[in-house]
Amino acid sequence: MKKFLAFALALALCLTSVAALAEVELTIAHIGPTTGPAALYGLATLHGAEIAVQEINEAGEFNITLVNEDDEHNVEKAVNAYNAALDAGAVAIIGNTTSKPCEAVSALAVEDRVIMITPSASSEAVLENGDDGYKGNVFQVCFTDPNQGLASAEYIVEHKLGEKAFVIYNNADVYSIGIRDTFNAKAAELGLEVVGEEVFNDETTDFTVQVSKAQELGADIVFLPMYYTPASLILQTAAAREYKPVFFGVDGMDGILGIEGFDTSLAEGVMLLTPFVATSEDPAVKSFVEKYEAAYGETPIQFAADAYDGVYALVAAAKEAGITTGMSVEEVCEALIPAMTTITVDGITGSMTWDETGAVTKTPMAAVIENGVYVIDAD
Amino acid sequence: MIFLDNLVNGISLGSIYAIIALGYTMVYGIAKMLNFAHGDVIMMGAYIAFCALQYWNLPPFLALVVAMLACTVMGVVIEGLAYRPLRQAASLAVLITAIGMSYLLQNLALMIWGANPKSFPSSMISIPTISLFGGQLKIAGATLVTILANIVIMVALTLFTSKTKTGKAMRCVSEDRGAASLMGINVNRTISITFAIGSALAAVAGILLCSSYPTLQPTTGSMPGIKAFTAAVFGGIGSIPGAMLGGLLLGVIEIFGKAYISTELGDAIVFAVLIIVLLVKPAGLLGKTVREKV
Amino acid sequence: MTKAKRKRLIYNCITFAIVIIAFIVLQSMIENKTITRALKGQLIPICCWIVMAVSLNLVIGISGELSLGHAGFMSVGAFTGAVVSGYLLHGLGVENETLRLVLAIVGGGLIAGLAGVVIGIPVLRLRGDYLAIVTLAFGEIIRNLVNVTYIGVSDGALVFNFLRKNVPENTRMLVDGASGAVKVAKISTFTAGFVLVLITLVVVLNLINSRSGRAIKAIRDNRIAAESMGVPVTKYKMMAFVTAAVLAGMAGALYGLNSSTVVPSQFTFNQSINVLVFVVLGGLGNVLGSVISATLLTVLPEVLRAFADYRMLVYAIVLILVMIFTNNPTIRAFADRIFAPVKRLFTGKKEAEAA
Amino acid sequence: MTEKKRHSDTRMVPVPSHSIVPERDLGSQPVLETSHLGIEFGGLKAVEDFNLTIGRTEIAGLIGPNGAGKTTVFNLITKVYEPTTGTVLINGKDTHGMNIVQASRLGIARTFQNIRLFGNMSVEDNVCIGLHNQIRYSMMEGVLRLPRYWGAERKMHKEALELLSIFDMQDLADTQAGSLPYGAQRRLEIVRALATNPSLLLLDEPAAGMNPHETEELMENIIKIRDRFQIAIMLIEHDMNLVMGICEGICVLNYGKVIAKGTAQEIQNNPVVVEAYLGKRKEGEK
Repeated sequence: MKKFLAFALALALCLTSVAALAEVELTIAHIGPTTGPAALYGLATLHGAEIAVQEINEAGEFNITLVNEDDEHNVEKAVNAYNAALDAGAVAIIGNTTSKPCEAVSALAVEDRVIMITPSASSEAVLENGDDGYKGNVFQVCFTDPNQGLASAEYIVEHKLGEKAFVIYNNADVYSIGIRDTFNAKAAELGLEVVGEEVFNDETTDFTVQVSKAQELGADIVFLPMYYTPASLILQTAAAREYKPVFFGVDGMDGILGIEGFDTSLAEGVMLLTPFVATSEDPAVKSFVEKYEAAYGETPIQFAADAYDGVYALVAAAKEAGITTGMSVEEVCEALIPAMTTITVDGITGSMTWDETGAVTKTPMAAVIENGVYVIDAD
Repeated sequence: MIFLDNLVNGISLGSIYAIIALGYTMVYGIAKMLNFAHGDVIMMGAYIAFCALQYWNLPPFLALVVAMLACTVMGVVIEGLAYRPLRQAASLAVLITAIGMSYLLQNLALMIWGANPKSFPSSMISIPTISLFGGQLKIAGATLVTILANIVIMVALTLFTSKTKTGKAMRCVSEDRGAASLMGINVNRTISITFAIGSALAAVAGILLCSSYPTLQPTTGSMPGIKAFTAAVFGGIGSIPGAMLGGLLLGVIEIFGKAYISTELGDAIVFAVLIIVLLVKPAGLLGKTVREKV
Repeated sequence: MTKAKRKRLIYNCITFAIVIIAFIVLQSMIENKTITRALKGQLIPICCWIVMAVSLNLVIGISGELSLGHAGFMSVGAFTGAVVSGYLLHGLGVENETLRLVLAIVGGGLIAGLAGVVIGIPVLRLRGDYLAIVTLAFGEIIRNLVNVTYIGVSDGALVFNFLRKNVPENTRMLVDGASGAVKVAKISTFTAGFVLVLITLVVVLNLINSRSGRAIKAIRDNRIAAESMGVPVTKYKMMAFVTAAVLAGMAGALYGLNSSTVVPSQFTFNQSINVLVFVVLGGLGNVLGSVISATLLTVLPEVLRAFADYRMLVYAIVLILVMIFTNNPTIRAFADRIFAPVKRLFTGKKEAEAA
Repeated sequence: MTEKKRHSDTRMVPVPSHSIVPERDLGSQPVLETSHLGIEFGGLKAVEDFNLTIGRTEIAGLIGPNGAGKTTVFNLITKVYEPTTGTVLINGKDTHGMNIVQASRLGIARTFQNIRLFGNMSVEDNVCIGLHNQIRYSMMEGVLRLPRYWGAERKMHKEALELLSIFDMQDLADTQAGSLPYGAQRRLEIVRALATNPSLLLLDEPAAGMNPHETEELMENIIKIRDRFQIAIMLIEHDMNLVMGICEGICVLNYGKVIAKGTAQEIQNNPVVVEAYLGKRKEGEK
């Protein structure tokens, strides 16, 4: 086995050096909702990927053509988008941005042998292959939902942020449900009392019932496993009701400070676990944020960062596997699968490695919002 | 106390539904069409107010005026371009056109303002939260303004339709369009005025909606639009007091359903109550049952 | 045979011929591998949308009732289909995919039909816009209920609950609340879709041109007159409504089993409206029109992928313009004048042939 | 058309002084008996104390000024409205609590003042709807095109053409009903009603909008229909030539009340009727 690995490595190095002479031409597709109600996430991942592609192309060695296919956050359209992407000659896919479309597309990709690196589809079903283990050709840049739930519960207990927790989650969103499930389980294990929970759905704008329940039960920590749009509404509702517990969010909460018109003072003291902070002093992050702001006129959210890292991971694996111009989709996929599990990528969302299941290992950072900016909690 | 709290929230939500429902009901009463795009006019109104506050730094009152003016123009233009050519057409054709208009407005908003949600500035309504019963009951400023605005609009509309010449003309057209036109009432103009008023109200509704629930997206108007439409039917479509009653009841039922039964089934409860009411009173709570002439 | 009957026969033959020829061409393209992936991937959804449009046309065009909740029945069918197929596989160990697909489609149709009966009894007492709003409400209620429905297989038995926490630990979930049907085995085939379209066409066309269809149309044209002739209104309205629900349920099952995941939010009010647009643009009561418009309007957005950002905008404008152009008397008269020479060309030719 | 079933109930009809039933029908069960029939719309008595008996083969007329409540009487008999007071017996059966469909099954059929055809359907299909209560097959037999479908449809086609031939309309069978000329639409309504095989046919202003020649033809046809099918016909009409020419009994309604009943001659000479139509004569006028 060792011998084989060494051989493969030598071969890869050999191929890489050949490739260095002539640029490797690659067509990759981004699939995500660039229109429709989830467009903001799809556009973020698209823009993040575009910046990465631009940088890589400028650096030479690779010449990547990025194709974008819109899935409208709809399962049927996602399958269409995937087929259109392959028709357009894509050999690898950055996507899908959201979980459900990604589940549908990855079920096809595993049969067609197409490598997928999803920036932000975090449900476990994305990686699982029916009931028989894992797909193996699908890799996540973001954490899986259970990891976030675990980490959040651990962090809260460890730092004694509160004693009575209340959970508000979106019961129409696998992302939200997944985190909530493991959070509750871990909280019970660690002895953190969850005094109650309430749900909402994608169309909910009125959170008075949910917030007043939490207030009534005297919860001192409110866990919000959700994206930042509903979270902003919850913060505003709580402020209007003069309810001030610790609000603890997850990576989806990132971006809350970027909402145009949002009174950032409402988010004061909100904590969240996130692998990416746009205000970080890290030079790589800084450069990414600058480029992003220059190109699209807005501060990147974590989705964009995940997609940016996703493209870099793909390229790193491609280098590792020695991908050349003109390889078929299946060849690229079979070559990249082993490569993905051997590489380590130091991206703007942390240092990442992948296992055979496709799940990522990276360290989340806890950030707290102070004076309208994220501050990394030192420990 | 939690009961009172829910009641206040319900009335607040219901007041917003009521104002939106007024727009639906007036247009239905006079033009006999379901203006599905009404919810999206609300969204446009909110976006314009947002721009006025955030980009042009206008004071809240001027922002309101600008939004109302813009929506009025928009309503009249939509009516003139898309609905007037279909005055004689089957109601289904008009309904589909209205749906097309709804898509159009949403996508226009997406192009102009992008998909990222905006947070509606709280500076629009800068009345602080009031505490009652020693802080046990807290009423947000936006809630108070919403309820007050609802009452003012209601009274003003009732006076308008019963006292003014234009208002009376509107009632005539809603009773019998043919007869009204024979009596020398300009039907097209009356319908335009109805759209103008309905759209101006939509701007107010949009601002109130986004003051209470400050997320602003191209789809912001859809769900409240459908709920308010339900409220209008609930109260008896075509009836102004019916819209008011339907809206308030719907808001209260929604909040109580969520608070005491299940947040998951909140919407299902609202719609189930609607169905039960329509089965008992097929023309809605305050609607007139029209006997079919044989 | 009378002229009207001959005309009807020709119309029906053309409808079936178009569908069958399209199937043969596409099938041979699949075998020759000359078909693009994008088109191939859309074949089954197109079949589903055709069935949806034709069945909704039965309610709107033939029965004359505006229903805004048709996607609700599709949803019921999709989740029932996923449960039937999943239970057969995980509970009873049935490996045969065709058998599972057929049973799932039948099951989807049955349960959707049942929902149609339950909904139809109260709804069909109402008229016009009220009926529209209540069907809309039912569509939303169905979606809300599916959001809290948990169905799974535990030790070979079917588990059903409205609360996730009451579902036993070792359950293989089939429908997981708002997460929808999860890890569905994809067993839908284009041939099944084609057969379903044929069944739908046979059922709807034969129904329209039979005693029951005549009664349904009579009620649409004039309810009071039909009642005075002794036509029981509720019975025939129910017949149209429930038949449409069954067909929508079958389409839903096929649709659901075509993807590894199905979520309740796929079957919203907007989806009902989409199908309504197919029906209206295809022509009320025109079955062939529904087939064509459902196909074109499903394919069109995919063809327009290049204009992704403006796609919906263009769609909206086209929708409005089409409605105005086809329904405004002045514009129509103008168009007729313009096309009169063309028309004369055709009619003149026909007359010449007849002579 | 099958021969009319004779009702086994052949009890003698008591002959009230105001009966307009012709003598030949006195021995058999009347098709229609109303007693004290009345309806209020929000306090307004649209019809009050309406008593009428119609014999098996009678042609009866219901006349009166506009707004007298004539159509309302038809609507009460056919159960479009539920009466506030009184009863309606059709072929001896009380229609209390019945709906339009149930009443129609007792053997009444009608036409409408403002024509109510199935406008988007062919003339033949309009007639077939009337035949539906006699020629049946289930939805499944229709969808699967089983033998009964073909047999029943063939029979319906034949009978429909035969009925249309009464008014010489068999050539119009394929025409869309809504595109027929006005007079033809009125005639089609009669054929359609006749197709239900009624024992009482109610015609609401059958001659409205017809020219004198057409009216003449209509009169002949009404008598022809009665003779051929042996049914009772009750009609509302403003054309006095028609009413006086063919009606054996006439009932005059004004302000919802019956003001006179009798033969054509009796009605013509009744001062109350003349007053209702022409207003009170002033002194000195002839």
